[in-house]
Amino acid sequence: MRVLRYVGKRLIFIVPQLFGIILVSFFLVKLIPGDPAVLMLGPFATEEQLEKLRAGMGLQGTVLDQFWIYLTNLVQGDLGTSWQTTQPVLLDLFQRFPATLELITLALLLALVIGIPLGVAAAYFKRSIIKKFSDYYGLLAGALPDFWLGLVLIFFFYTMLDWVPAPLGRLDIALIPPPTVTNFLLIDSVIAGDWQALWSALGRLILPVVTLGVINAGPILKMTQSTMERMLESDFIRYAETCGLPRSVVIRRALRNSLPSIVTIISVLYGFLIGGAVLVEIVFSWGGAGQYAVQGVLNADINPVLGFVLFSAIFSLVIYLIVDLIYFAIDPRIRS
Amino acid sequence: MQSANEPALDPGEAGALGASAAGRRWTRLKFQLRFLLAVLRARPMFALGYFIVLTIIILGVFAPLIAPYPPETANPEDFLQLPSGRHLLGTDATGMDIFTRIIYAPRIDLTIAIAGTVISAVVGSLIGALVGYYQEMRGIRAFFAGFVMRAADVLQAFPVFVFAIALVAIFGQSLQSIIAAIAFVNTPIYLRLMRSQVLAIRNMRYVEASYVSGASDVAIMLRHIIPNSLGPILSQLSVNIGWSVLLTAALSFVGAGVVAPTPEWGSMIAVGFQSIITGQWWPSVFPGIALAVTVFGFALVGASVEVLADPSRRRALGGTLRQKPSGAA
Amino acid sequence: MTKDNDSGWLPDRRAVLKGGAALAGAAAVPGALKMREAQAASPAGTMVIAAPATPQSLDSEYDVSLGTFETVAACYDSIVEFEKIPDSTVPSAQREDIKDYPDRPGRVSMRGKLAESWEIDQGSKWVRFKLREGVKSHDGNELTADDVVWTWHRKLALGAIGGFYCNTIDLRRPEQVKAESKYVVSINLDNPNPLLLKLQPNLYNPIYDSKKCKEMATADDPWAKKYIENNVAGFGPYRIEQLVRGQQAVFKGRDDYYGGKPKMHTVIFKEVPTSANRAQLLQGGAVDIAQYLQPLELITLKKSEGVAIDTVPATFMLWIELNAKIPPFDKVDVRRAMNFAFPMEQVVKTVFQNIAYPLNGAMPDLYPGFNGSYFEYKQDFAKAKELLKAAGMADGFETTLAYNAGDPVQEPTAILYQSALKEIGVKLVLKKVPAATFYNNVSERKQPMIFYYDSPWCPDPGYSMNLYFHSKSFINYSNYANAKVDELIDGAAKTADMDVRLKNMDEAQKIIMAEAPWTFGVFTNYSMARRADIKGWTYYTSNNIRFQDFYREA
Amino acid sequence: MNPQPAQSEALRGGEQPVSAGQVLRIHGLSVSYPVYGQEPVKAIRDLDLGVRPGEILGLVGESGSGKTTLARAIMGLLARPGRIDGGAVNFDGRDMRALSEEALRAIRGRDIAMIIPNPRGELDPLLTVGRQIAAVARAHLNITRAKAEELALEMLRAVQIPDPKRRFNAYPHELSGGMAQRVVIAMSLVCSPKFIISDDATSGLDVTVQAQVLDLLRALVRDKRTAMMFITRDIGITAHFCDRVAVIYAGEIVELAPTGRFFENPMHPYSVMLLAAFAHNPKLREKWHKPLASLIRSQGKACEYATRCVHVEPQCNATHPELRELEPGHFVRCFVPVLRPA
Repeated sequence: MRVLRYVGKRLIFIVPQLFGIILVSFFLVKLIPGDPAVLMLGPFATEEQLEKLRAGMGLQGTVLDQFWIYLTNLVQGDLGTSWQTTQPVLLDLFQRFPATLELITLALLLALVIGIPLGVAAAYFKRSIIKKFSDYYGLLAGALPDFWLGLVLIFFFYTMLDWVPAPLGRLDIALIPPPTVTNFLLIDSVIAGDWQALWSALGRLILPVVTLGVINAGPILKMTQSTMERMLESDFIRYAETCGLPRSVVIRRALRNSLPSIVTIISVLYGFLIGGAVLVEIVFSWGGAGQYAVQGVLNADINPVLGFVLFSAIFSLVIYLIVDLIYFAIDPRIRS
Repeated sequence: MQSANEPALDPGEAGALGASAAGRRWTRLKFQLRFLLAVLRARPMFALGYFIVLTIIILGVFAPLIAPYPPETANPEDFLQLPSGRHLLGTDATGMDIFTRIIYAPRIDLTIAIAGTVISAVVGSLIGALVGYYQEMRGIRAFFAGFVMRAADVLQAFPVFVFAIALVAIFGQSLQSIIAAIAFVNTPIYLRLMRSQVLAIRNMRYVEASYVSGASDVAIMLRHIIPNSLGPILSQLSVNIGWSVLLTAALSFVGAGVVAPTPEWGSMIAVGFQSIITGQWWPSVFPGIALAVTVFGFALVGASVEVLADPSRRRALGGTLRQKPSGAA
Repeated sequence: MTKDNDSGWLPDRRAVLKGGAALAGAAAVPGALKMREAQAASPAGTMVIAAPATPQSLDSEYDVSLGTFETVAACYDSIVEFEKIPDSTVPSAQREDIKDYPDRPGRVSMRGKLAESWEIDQGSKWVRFKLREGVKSHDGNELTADDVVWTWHRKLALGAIGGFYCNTIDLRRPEQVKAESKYVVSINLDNPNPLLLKLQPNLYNPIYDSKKCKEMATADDPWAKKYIENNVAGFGPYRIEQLVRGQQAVFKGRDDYYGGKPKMHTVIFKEVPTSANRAQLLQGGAVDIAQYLQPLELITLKKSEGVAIDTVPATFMLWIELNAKIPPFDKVDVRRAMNFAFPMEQVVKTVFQNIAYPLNGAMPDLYPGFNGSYFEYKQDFAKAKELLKAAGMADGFETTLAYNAGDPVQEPTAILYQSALKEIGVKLVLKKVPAATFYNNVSERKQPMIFYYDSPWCPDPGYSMNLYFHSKSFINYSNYANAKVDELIDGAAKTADMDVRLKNMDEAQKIIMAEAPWTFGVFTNYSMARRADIKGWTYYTSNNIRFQDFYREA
Repeated sequence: MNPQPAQSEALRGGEQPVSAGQVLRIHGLSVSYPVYGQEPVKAIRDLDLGVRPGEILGLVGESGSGKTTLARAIMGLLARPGRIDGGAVNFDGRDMRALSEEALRAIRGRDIAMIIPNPRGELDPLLTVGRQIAAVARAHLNITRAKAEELALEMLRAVQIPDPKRRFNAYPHELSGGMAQRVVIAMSLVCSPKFIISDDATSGLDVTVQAQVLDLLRALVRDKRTAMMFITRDIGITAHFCDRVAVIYAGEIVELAPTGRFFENPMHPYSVMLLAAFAHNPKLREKWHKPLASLIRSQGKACEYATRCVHVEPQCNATHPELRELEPGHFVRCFVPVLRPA
């Protein structure tokens, strides 16, 4: 019950926030020069045809009218059509969002696997080589451009060593993708029992996941390290030490108390990466959501941009909600 | 904890050098220098950071004197040359010298990053200070402050990168619009930072005291609030400059940044990207290293500022430099 | 680096799976740890093509995007086609015989496709086609004269690209296209037109299955635009099995195609936007054909085993539009100066690796009537400066050159040009335009200078000159206007007398070359990059491939 | 002053700072904190102290006098960058300084327990108090989880927490300060340690609660004949609570005496000042208190207290005084002790 009230309180804020996001993004994207109608119909279109298309796309009247049209369509689940793919944006996003999510989820898992143990070790062994290493790692990971790291990895592991498949999207070109259920290739290929597709998808995930994982382990490492340091200095951990609790218990307690900060940084990274992974997506021809949005911006294709912003905002909000629930589960102080 | 560079805390030297103002200033300077050196010795990474940043800036400023070739002139005779004595880091597809272009690049990258970040810091801090100052009051100003915070929420909910590209697309592809885009996406960071600083400082007793004694809002802000919140802002600034360099490069990488053939690390990587698969790695690898080293340098400087601006951490670092051994008082 | 076909990769896979996910760092056994997928050769009847883009709209009335014409060529048939002859430079390749044959009807060497035979008026005022009987469309409808009539009526009604073609042959009224009987159709013009027959094989003139189209039409959309945009309704050898824009299109050969089922019964047309990636895929054997590769990649690939690269003379031309409506390009001297400053030799050598050669005329040099002797623009800065001075711009000026981000040769060419122009005091600002909106930028004609890469698809001098230089042409993107040139082109369009036409066009070329509405770039040739076992390639004047030509050598 | 006589060996008089029967014996312990580019700060210097089983030793001193450093040094938990320069810490026959970290861990909480102030901050906010007590028991007593929890519940009863079953599942933030303090006491006593260090343990509590907690603590300690070092800034508490009182100043014991004697005749000027401050006697305070001039240490060449002392004599500034036994069991580090006949 408490959980429901807790979640409900947060949900109340989501609607106005989403509205604000749609409002701002709509007017922002409207400012991007370029007439989608002209782009869609090509240079041979007559003015009459253009007018008709604009009307069909809800591009008539004042910007406010257009916004109203967009909103009414949105409520009906219609995000418009992309002139580039000539498909409904909703359909496009349903294909592309999972591609990005699959990538960044695995990348963040890798980042966690690198960042948390390293951060804990660096915080606990303050004078060790691990601490030095983590200090450098944290700074360097923040300094490396992810798209460049991707290129270098491609150069080494594909061009030179030929260990990994070509950086060309999510699946071997010659393979027929497993039937679409979730659009998460890993899941779909498991559902279909298509091990060849699963294998191919995994192989193609390695480099981009490593690229993003290695870089995003930086902030997670830093946050883990600093929070753990603070926790290890805290009174209750010192007291646990004076009580002679085993090292593993002490570390576990400190880590448990550090979890809220770590979860927060992960959620921030998660939200950021939906759009932030776009460069890596480009490098690996991933066909993800960020790429879709960037192409939209560059080509005055408004609906994909709006759809993407909306999707990622909703996604971020869902993530934050989950984070709140995690806090709720971890911390008894919030529960009461 | 008193700040470490207060000369009064160094009675031995201050006394020895006499009371003249110049002497005191000299003492203070000497003390600060020595403190800096001590800090740098204790944390050599900081020294590395300052060294990197200074080197990059010097290279950029004196690029015309250092660079062996013109930065934007194609030399088709020498295209895609491997690194050699003649071309230190090789040449790109149009035969431009990569070393030359790398040392010219900070001119653009740092200009954009520093200008964008400083603008965002100034604007963000000002708004943040106002919001923080008025938020807990009543009336229209508090309402407005709340509104600004909600607006910042909405802006920050945007995917940063897409937002930046959209801004560049709107304003057109020019230096100014890239700076504007970077300033825009960074502003909420400073807004929040400053606001939380102000909220903390505002409730301190000495500020309340000024308030009660009838000092004007402006005076309180100028005298107490802004000076006291500079440390975190400065530290954030340096880290942020590095981050903005990355963002600039990223914008160029997708084609929404600087215009070719302007030497800029990101666009150099983007151009070189084409040839990395056919084995010509140098046009994109070297600019990437330059970029990473620069951001690394700024991150180190940011870390040092963070430590130096925080009295307790500064003390931990520099130790009790202030506690000079001296004879019985 | 071994590019073996990894047939024994299954045991490896198990080994890797056992080794767990941490294999990125496992440097110990590099050979065994290949995560690459099996790049086994495609099955004999399957062909995989790496293309820069999948088709956008499939309606050739509106769309000119990459991939659309591969689709149109595979799924639709035209009424007639040019005869094929072996290419003179690459004997294994075929090409269209586009020469002028004064003694043949319509002066062309053609054969029937959907038509069995045809009759043409001496003066090219009318043509009558006898259609093949029993030809079935994708939807099983039989080809009749009505399909041809509907096709042309659609062009007239929609008035976009098809409208242009109607104009070109001066077809004005629907009743000019007439079903004489179930299998006989005629086109009757008011005036003689030399292009009446020559235009029929053009890819823009596919014949639609009118029955299906009428079924799909609605009151709002009487010409089935919606349907044709996403589906095919014609009589060609392939149908579309799948189209995921931005990813891939899959084509299947038709069993009931009147010409027999194509040998490549499955064609996968895959979008791979980066040319370097396409090259890599071809080299590894993952694809059979890689389209639009960069010169440097072609050179690299030539050394690869199992890859065949052939380059044949083609109609492709790369030039820069000098917008005559935007100063200072309204001045002929300035335009000429721009040409004298162009670093032709360097562009050909470094950007094109000598795969291209100078564009020394105003139309493809393969076409009848081409005259390359009017080209005088060898790089000469002194001359260029002199011309600028004459134009009153001795101090130079600043202007913008827009180029296509999607075409990797344009940026380096632009940079070389920029460096060269500095020599004559002209400051060139480069503007990178995303591939998707590039064509829009070209057609808007608002850029002072913009690259354009094109070829006229009808092997006729009059057609070609009209396209780019007639002041009323819709693709005269340089805004060039010269009354005399217009008159010469109009004259050539209204007569079937080839001698008069050639004379007219020669004079027009002379004027145009002197007035330089473009910065003349290069003929890029056409390079076909494919696996060595892929045979049957035919070069078309339209510079695209037709899947039905190919087969895999056992 | 009306010190209650404590039933302890110390009362017999003549107890030396360090002697054989003591469970904890600290001998010549020196601790310093290195400072960059300077002489290290000596936090504890050449300190001798011992506690007998069943004895409560009060350790009184102002902030920064080295009380907590001493406590942590005993447990081998000195915070960086502090280091032990010399001396011995002998606990129950074991040389604490020679033990490995793991061996120390086994002793902490098991044989030596510590009670620290700010009890709510001492407890892990994310775990129920019952589990935290049980965790200590399980860490040292090799018992099952169920058994440990049973023991924990028993301890909660022993520290007289009302409704212990419910409190067992309470989180620290749900407890009042006094209750949290009881929990901490329960936690430190759960393994029946031989020695307890209480570091300012009751300072955060209000007076009535403080009294209750102290009574409880004393009862429990007496019951099990546990030795205890009771560190406090509040000299008043020691009068009722401790068997002996040691006053620490600048890392040195300046006075050590049985509680009764100490309150009857404090001999060190600093002790007198502390008592004056405690007694709220303005006259005394004026007489004995001199404002703090400087914290600069004498480096062993003078009396550390000389700069603050109201009756300094030349030798105070020239020689470092030794701890002298001026009456049986009453040790003072002063050249000019305040003597009052017994």
